[in-house]
Amino acid sequence: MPNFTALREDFPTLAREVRPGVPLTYLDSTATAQKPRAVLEAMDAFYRRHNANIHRGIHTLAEEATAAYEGAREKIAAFINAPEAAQVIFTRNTTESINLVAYTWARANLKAGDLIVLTEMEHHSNLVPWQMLAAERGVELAFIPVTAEGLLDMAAYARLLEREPKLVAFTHMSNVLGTINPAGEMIAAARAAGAITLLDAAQSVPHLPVDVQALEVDFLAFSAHKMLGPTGIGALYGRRDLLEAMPPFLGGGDMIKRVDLDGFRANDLPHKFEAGTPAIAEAVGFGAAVDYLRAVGMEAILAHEQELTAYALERLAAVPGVRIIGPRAEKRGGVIAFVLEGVHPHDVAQILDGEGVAVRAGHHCAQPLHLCFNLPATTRASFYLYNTRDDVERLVKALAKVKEIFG
Amino acid sequence: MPNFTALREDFPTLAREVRPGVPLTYLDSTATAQKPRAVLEAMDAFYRRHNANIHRGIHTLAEEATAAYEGAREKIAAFINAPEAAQVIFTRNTTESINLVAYTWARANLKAGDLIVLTEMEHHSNLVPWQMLAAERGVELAFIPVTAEGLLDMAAYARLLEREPKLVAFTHMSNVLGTINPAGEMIAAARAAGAITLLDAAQSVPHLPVDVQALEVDFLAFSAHKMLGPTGIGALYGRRDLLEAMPPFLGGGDMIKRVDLDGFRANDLPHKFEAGTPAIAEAVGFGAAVDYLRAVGMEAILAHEQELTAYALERLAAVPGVRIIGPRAEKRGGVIAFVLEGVHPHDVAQILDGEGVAVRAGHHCAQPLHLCFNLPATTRASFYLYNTRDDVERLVKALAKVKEIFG
Amino acid sequence: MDDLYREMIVERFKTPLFRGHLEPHDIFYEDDNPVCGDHIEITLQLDETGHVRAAAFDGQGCAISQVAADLLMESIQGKPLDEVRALTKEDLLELLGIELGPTRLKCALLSFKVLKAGVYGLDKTEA
Amino acid sequence: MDDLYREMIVERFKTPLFRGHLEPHDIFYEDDNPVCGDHIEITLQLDETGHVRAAAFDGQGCAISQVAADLLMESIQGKPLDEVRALTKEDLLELLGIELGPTRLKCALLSFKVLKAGVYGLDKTEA
Ligand SMILES: Cc1ncc(COP(=O)(O)O)c(C=O)c1O
Ligand SMILES: Cc1ncc(COP(=O)(O)O)c(C=O)c1O
Repeated sequence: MPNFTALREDFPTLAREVRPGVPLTYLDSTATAQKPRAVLEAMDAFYRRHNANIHRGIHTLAEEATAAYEGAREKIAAFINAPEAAQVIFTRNTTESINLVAYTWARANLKAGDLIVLTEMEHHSNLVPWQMLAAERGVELAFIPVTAEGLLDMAAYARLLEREPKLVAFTHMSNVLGTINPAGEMIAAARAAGAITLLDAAQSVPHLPVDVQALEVDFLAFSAHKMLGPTGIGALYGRRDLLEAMPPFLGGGDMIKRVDLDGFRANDLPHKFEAGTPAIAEAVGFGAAVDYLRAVGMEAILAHEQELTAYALERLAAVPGVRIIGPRAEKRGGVIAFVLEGVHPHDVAQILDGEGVAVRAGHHCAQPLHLCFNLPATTRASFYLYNTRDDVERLVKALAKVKEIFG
Repeated sequence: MPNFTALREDFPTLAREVRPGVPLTYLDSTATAQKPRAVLEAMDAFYRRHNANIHRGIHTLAEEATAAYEGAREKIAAFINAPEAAQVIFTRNTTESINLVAYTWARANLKAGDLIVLTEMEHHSNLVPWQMLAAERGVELAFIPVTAEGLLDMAAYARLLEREPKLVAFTHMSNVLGTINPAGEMIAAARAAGAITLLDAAQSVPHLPVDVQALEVDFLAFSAHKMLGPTGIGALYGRRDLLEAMPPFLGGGDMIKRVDLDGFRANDLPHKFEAGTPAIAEAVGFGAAVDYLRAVGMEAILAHEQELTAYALERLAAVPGVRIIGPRAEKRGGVIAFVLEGVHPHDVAQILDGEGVAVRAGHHCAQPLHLCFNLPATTRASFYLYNTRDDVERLVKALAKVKEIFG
Repeated sequence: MDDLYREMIVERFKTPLFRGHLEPHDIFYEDDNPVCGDHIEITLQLDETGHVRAAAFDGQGCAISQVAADLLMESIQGKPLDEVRALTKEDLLELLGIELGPTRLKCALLSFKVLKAGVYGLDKTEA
Repeated sequence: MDDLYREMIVERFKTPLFRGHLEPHDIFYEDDNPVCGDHIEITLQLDETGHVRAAAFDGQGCAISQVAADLLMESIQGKPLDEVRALTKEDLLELLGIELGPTRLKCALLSFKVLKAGVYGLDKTEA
């Protein structure tokens, strides 16, 4: 088992004081993760030594930059066990990855009346692109309901599959409930019903082992910034035959093989979907983040977070007036959304911040889910590999302060 | 006049040796610029102290990160003299900025038979998105021809305007010929003809003063990485009324005001066009790059580059067998594309690299322009504020070596 | 934090002075901040000379949004409408007397937005 | 650099040994690298036993692409087609005897791609 307390030293931000005398307790990794020195140094070294535009460059820096960029792609492909690096497309973030599929695969393959199955627990990123498509094309959206415990209603899912949806797109792990959905099972069922599958892995790839071949998923979307990497880069994994058949998304440099005034011929994968100068240094940082996570081990990270979550659920449940939403510990990752009776989540978050405890308050880009639970907002604490029981204690202590103030 | 030789010290890469004993002569800034320490340090400091996701965060880091991100937008807006920061949308690069307009404004406003005027000197980024639109919608594309000298044929442009195009989109400065097009004049003429205008400012914003209000341009696209900033971020400036009337582009978090399962309401500018977690640290770096450029002064940078270009044109013209394409010094920025008789540009670039001189060889993402000049490829040397006459001398000396080898 | 949740604010949140719904009223407006579910409605009664005779707010949300509304209602009692229209964000923030980050600023200013819409809306019906 | 443009390469570029177009021929194929305009065509003559009797390339482009083609044609003279089909990229790079970055690799391998397409194309017409 890695020493999770010791690895805190690798994260400069965690050593900071929010204000003089008040150390930071960072419980907002679901929004974005802190970065280890190794990631920052990889990007800095890239800019200081190898910075150049990639592809087709003959000079030394251009070749080094290309090798660094494509090397990062290979690392990321290996991390999710993609058959080939060319099946990993670099995007800005999970959101762009999903929109890419909506603009290309979906617009080329879906027509009015076709059904897309989503869930009630989707992040807006895996909801709004499909709403836009529905409004434009008359595609129908249907939603797997969320139970009171915060799980997907599998019987309802089975009934939806009988309607032969063309696409089933859902989150691997909810960024509010923490629920880890049974992705393998759900994908197999979707495939059996003839549907293409897209997994929003923004919260799973950072926190648990994800193997696209074992899952047999068609598309998988995730973001570097949630997995110790930089902002400005994310990835879309796709099945090769689907990616090859899809029309290109953005047009421009690098995504073409040949252009004349009359038209163009699209490039091979993955370049076909990477128009213009990509996030080169960010890819290097993304690769370094994956190296870091691999070295610690995803199984170990998951175990650490689940242990911590179980502990936190227990400690929070003991605070009078706290109501936690989402399933019991075994079914969730390190995300805990809750409400404190009589105090608005904004006020909770603000007072916690006064104690150095960084949490989110709001609908966490999952407004429909909050509507299901009839809550306009929740306060959310979330964990990553660098969090410890001390952080949980500081959260509980700060909540006592909230109760004291609001008495 | 700033001391351009002294400011080389600010750029760590410029001090590097390509291989032992061979210092780097970087003449590829048109592809991407080197970064000053101030930019790298701004991003590093952000990650080490303030890293958090932005918008709607209540905790200290989230508020600091939001202020840093929005502060960068203000700097960039001021740099191009945009009336309001909200008119500057962050994108990945120039290419995405142009595609954004093609997917939203153009698809909402253009129909089969409508005319778009481009030029023969466009970068693929300002060509392929319109070809995709043409193929999808039956919009027609027409091209302002390039003269043998490498200038736009203004008489032909006037004739094209008589056909009442809906959009005129062109590059402010060619990345091959170096030609600085008379943008103000061309935009005024387009407006008089009732067309919307888009300026590809990928090469102009980095190298000369650009004022969107003076130009009265409707859309302006540029990339941070070409102006001392990081990869992974670019910008689109747009006229407020146009941006407001445009449908959103990517759907997801942050670009919405309210979402339920049935639909969403788009957010205000600029957030409407920024779905998902944006390139936050990159925005901070972009802001620092703009600070650096302002401190040196864009007038001074332009003067320095034009002086250097005039010198280089003279020195290169004296090398037997060199043929330079593009206009005379007064009409161009710091880009010189050439061919050397009897030696393929790839071989030229490769031998120059052996001497530490980094140039590009190929069609520089402007294949149609190369077809006009009946050249499959050229070698391109390009300058930025940190280049000096010494760099030109090293280029000329390395070309002598090429001739020696190919005898 | 202690700054933000000064006793006054928490007290005022627990026992607001101008919470309610005036019936009849001359001005009504409501709006919300969908992000956090804050909701504010205001009702105003005017006298013959166009002064605010009575003002009340109702709604739910965080302490900042509710207390800001309460303080705002207090501050306009007896004021001529012109003066209410001339109120600035800064006036409201001064009433609160605390420093706010951008997210909380939206909470604080919700009642201000609602009041402004209300008093300018009246203009329209008058015209 | 000096490595890359060893005398042999430049000499061979200037005076190729297998440049030409065979007429008649049993195999013909051509392709190009649009990025840099390199173009290669090859023509092969076979004997009755399916061995390469004569091979020639034509085209234009950078020294690396042209010399690679020339060396490749040389190397297959007299070889049975099966052996030509079994050629690997590594074989060609060994002939060149230089280290290449990814961009130049494409130049070097153009003739290899053309040759492979040609000899496998023949299969199709036979079948
Ligand atoms: C004139 C011009 N337009 C567009 C681009 C594309 O820029 P980016 O690759 O940053 O999207 C470039 C850069 O190569 C350029 O020079
Ligand atoms: C489940 C889920 N999906 C999608 C996203 C969107 O990620 P990004 O903002 O990086 O595009 C998030 C992040 O907030 C998330 O938690």
